[in-house]
Amino acid sequence: MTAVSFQPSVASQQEVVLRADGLSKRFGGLLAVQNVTFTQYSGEILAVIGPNGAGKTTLLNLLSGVYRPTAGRLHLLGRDVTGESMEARCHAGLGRAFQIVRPFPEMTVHENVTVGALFGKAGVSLPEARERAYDLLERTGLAAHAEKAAHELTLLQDKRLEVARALATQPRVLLLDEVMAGLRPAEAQEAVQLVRSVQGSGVSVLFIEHIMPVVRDLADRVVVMDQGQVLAEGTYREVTANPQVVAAYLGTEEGLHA
Amino acid sequence: MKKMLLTGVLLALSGAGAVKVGVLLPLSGSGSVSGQAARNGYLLALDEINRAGGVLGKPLDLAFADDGSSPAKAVPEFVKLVTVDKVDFMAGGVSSATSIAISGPAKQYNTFMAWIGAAAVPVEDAFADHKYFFHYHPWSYYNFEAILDYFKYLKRSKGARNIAIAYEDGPFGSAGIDATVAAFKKAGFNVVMSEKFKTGSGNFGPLVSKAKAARPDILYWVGYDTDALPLATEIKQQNLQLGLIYGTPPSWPVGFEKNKLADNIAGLSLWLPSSPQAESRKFVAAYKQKFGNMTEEYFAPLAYVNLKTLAAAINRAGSTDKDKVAAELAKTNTPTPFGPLTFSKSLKTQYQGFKSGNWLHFQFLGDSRVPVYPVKFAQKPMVWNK
Amino acid sequence: MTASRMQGQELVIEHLAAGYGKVQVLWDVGLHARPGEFVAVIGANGAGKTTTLRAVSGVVKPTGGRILLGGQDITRSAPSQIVGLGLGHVPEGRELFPLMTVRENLELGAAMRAEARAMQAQTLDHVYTLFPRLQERASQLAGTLSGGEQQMVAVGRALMGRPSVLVVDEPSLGLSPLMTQTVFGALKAVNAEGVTVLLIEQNVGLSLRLADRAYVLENGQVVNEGTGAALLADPKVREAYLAL
Amino acid sequence: MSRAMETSRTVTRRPDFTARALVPLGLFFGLALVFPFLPLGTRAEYLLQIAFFTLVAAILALSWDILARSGQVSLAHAAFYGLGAYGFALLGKVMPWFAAMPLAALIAGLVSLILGAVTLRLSGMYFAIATLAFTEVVRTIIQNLPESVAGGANGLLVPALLGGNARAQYFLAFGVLLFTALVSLAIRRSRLHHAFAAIRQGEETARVLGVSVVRYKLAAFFISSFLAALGGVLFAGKTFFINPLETFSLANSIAPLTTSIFGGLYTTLGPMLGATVLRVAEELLHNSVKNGYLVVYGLVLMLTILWLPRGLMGLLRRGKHGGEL
Amino acid sequence: MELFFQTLLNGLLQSGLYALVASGLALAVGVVGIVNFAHGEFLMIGAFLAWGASAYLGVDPLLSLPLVAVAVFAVGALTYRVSIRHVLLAPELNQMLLTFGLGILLQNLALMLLGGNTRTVTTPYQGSSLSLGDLSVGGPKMIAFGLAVVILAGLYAVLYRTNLGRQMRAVAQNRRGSQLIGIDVDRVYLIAFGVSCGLAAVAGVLVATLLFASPTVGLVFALKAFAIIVMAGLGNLTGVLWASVVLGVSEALVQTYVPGGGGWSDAVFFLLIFATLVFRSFRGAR
Repeated sequence: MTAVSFQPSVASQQEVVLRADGLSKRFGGLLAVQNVTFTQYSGEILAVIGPNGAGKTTLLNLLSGVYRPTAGRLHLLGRDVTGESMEARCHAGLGRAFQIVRPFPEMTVHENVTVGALFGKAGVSLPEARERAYDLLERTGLAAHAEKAAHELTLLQDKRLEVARALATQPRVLLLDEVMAGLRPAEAQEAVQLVRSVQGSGVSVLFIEHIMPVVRDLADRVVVMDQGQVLAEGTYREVTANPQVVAAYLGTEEGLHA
Repeated sequence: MKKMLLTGVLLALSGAGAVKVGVLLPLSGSGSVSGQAARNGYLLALDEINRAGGVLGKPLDLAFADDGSSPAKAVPEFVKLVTVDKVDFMAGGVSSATSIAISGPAKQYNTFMAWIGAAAVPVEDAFADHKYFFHYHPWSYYNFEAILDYFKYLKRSKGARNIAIAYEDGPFGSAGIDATVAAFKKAGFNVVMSEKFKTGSGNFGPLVSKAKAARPDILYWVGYDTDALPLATEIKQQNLQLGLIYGTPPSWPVGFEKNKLADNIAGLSLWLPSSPQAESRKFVAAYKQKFGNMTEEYFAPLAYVNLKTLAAAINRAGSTDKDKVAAELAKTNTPTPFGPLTFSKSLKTQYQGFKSGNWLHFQFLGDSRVPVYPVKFAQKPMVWNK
Repeated sequence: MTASRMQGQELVIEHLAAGYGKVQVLWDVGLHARPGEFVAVIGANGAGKTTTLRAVSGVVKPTGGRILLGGQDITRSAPSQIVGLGLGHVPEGRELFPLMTVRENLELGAAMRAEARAMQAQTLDHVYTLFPRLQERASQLAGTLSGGEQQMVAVGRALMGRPSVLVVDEPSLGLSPLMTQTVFGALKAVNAEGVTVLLIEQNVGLSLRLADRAYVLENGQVVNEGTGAALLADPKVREAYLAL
Repeated sequence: MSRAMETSRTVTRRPDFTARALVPLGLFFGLALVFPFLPLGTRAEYLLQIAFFTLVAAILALSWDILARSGQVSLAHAAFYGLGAYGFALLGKVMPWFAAMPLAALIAGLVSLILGAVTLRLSGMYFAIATLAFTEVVRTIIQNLPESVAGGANGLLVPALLGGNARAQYFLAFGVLLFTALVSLAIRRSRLHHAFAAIRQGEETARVLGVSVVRYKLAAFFISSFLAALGGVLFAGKTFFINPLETFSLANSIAPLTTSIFGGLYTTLGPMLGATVLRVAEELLHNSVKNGYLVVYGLVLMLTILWLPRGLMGLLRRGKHGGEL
Repeated sequence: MELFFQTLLNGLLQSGLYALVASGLALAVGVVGIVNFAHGEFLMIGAFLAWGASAYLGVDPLLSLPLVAVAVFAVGALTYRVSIRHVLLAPELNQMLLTFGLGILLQNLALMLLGGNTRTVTTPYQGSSLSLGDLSVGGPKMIAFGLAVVILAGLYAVLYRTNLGRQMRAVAQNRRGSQLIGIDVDRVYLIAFGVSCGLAAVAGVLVATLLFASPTVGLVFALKAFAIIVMAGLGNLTGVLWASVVLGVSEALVQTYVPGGGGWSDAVFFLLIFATLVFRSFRGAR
């Protein structure tokens, strides 16, 4: 595994794959995401962290097109995709895996991945998609389970499937929503390897994660969110040294001087 | 020898040689009330025919089948009677839609049909070129002729001028409604209202309000049994002043005559149990004896007449040859509970039995239906409320 | 509580295993809270804190281990029975009845236990003393309240059942520091009256300072235990949170 | 990936489709094809009529199932069936049947696109009620058109299909069912199958994976209603007569739904088997029970939902997933 | 003008009955989360029971009403136990189809046992009417409307004033929250479903007095009730009241003022539903 760790100076010369410009999302009276701006470079693994309720999942939904932002723009590979549908973003090169795995339960594992391969990029024929799905199953360690019904998989296998299916759409950027959630430490390590290999194949990864060791091991850069806003940005060491971040996580002492 | 004996026994058991009549009726589904009544009429006739020696010297054989009031069921059942049961003649038929659906196979097998119901004009079209189609029930235009005749009488005797029409929006109520309105106008009536309603919805408030504004002498209502009480109730409640409420549902609600709201409502029937004719009284007595109760559905005596006349024609023809039987049936001239029956041409078919003159107009008076027109059959004077 | 002091009960959890479908969340959780004790459970997201509480209330059916409330085995009991035995739950996400008034929400908290119903008026007064804001908002719909006020309603609703054991799930979530202070103050007051409190909190500093004792949960297992002060000083706890 | 490594890294790449899976279907059609020639004695002609209506019921059920595969549980099947019947009744007077038949189906297909477009965002109960309401609206419009146009409430006489020759009609229905089944199989082997299944099992996930939901939902509507309308043509051409009340009745929407569920949803053979079994059962019952024999339909539906979630097909192929026909 | 007011009155009176049928349906949807396609059949059972009591025992439908309501409540509760309960967690499609099957079953059982005849009930007050100036109101309609209002008011009183009612609303608004404060959710479901069926039966009794009893009598009202709850928003009880009035009155207006209106009133009705649904689905787009 070549360590693909980018220094900011290096990164700036890289191609920008994803740029959020002042993204905001309001639900009724609640401003769930507030003026979020960040940039992701090609080949980079970017982590979004923050305490519960910080607005991370809403941000991911804005990126993948589940929600339209109340304000702000989103550029994917230089193209403004702010108003575009989920499927259009997929065709433009954005993949996503969900926190709560969502396999198509009545399909086999192989068929699940075939769907991604078939519709993710235009002009893929069904036989090609099936071949690509088999390739991906081998790459993600699911080869032995190809013909199982998706609901028969274990949780770790489900997560692999989720990633394999997203990869099948041939994304340039892959959004991962807490894929480690619910995994045991050993399993999480396997999942980390999987994400590394994804990066190795030239895909930029943006992920949300709660398990800090995973963030430390994977992320090239970290964006910390709190109360809907970006609190800090930088390498893992930089953000964890930030007193504001520590306060957001461990709690301040204000609450006690009662 | 043994073999011959066996064959003989089998022949006797299978009733070979006995004349077989197939009866297709709606014993279930929307037409089942009429269908069940007709079935009783057939059973009564069968008893009498066989007691009198059967047909061509053998007991007559009936094969019933249920058309479920649906064309998709009627077609196979018809074909089954003709090809499996190998009936010599077909009788029955109530609904127009099922009758049209079987017109195809009927022509294909060249089936002899002595048909009791199906009054809609498309049926006449469908069977116009069928050689062996005997239609007992008057076509719908005859029904209307009878109604018009009665209304003209009301115009002469009661000064009725304004008619309001309420008809259900299905095929039963809407059939030829434009022609109806035109005919009323031609006869010198004012059609002050002509309103559709949805049968079974029971929502007559707006319709009656509208009628009230139109001030009719007669409310002419074409709908189903489900609409009878809601309409009568609404008229009473909104205090709509009418000379007469006149309705023509295929059947009336069970026990409607006992409801005070039914009082004075008039209707049309080919027959009533209280009919004074000798044939009718005979029928009523026989029916009561066999079934222990009485029916007010005219399909019972109609079915009875249907089978009796068919059996008589076969006996006169001396064989089951269709042409001979048809010739004999066409010559029928016999008294029935509906009055004398003869066959003559209708607009499009050769053998039409009852026509406009056979209809009776009755009123609900004191717990029963009482004939009030034609005057010669009237048992009580009619009640006119204006 | 003021009217008649509540007798706190003991809560014991032994070798608890539980999960959702094919996701096993709890592998082996063992902890206890003595009558009247204030116990905190800390741990990263996904460690199994909320699931532990749900298993206690009977909403999640354990796959192994057992739970004792005041010595009685409630591992397989229905949620309504467990509430009847004296458990109060302030759930994650508050789970209020948004189209009912604050007062109705509170009263419903007392509705399911005869002894709580009998004392409804006094308890309500008490809750209003703890959270004067709720009295002001008594006839407002719960769904229209701010997050902090909703949290107060959730705590108040649980108290209305006059619980002997109160389990509280992340009460500071989404609250301003001032609100957090109010809510935690109320919890401390309730505990001071004798109610056993089991608190789950992401705000480690706050909860450890408040609690008599605390447990650290990691991947569905208890990995550490001690007094709040001891754990607060423990570098391992810091590590678990920020993986420094 | 140590644990994954333990399992084999390569996989036997199986074809999507094996000829073996076609055997039961082949049997069904083989039997249906020789049926009119079987020595059934005196009952032959009667059974042929039953068989005709069974084929029509199978066409309706299978076409309904094709729409259901995309997650759209419709109560508007009667509308498209009825539009086919009415289209044929009107067009059949001015052109030969083989032109009127596809044209009537095409009209129904186009109308379905309108319904499909406005109900795109509805699901479940809302979708069901909207499609039911649509059927009522279509019925009322046809009923209230001037009598000279569509016969009004009275209904219309329909030109006889193939001169009323029962055997010819049977083979026409056979042909249409075969066509419907081939369409269903073609869908199974195409990207449509994957799109439909993905939309049904998770619409949002499908979109994230790039499935153009709008396009495929509309495609399902068009194909389904086109085929349903062919069924309507067959029915009308057989019974010579249609009226709005019966043609657009709710029962005509519910029957294909019940049949498919009973036979086995999302399969080609299931709805056809369901139609055969139910139709035969109905025929046996309605001669003994008369009123209310449809009790069986209600019972079958309830028991299937509670005990037999995959219908008859579930009984035939226990424990097999995916790749079903 | 008189015609106009009479029309409004007609529509209003009709809407009382609609509201009664729809409230029961909304209760099942709101609390239990089940769309009961057999709702009309419970109405039919109520109508037949009232007819039976009247025809065989000579009991006035209004007197037998409480008993009928209780009986059908029991039938509903039993139905919940043996069938509905098992599909609570199943996909919505399965729930829909199960109740669909139940509806077909009940309707055809009635056909089998009682035949397709229309039965009518005779009461002394059937023809009575009340005059308000130029307007007139039918006695039974007035009674039915009054009863509908009383029963709906009673339903609201139960929901808002009693412990059980609060539990129902609580379950409707937040199932998990209800569990956590000790509400026995399964019991509340059973009662709510039973009450829903009981309300349908009460409407059925009134329908029997006003109109008739027949195996298919439920269909007309059930379809309208579906339309109403869909218009009101699933499970929204207050919305049911205004939706009933809007639909009842607009129906009456169409019937009175549109030429051939009786034929179009249903189309207008369903067009309204259709438009509401479609409009809402597009407005709800994120």
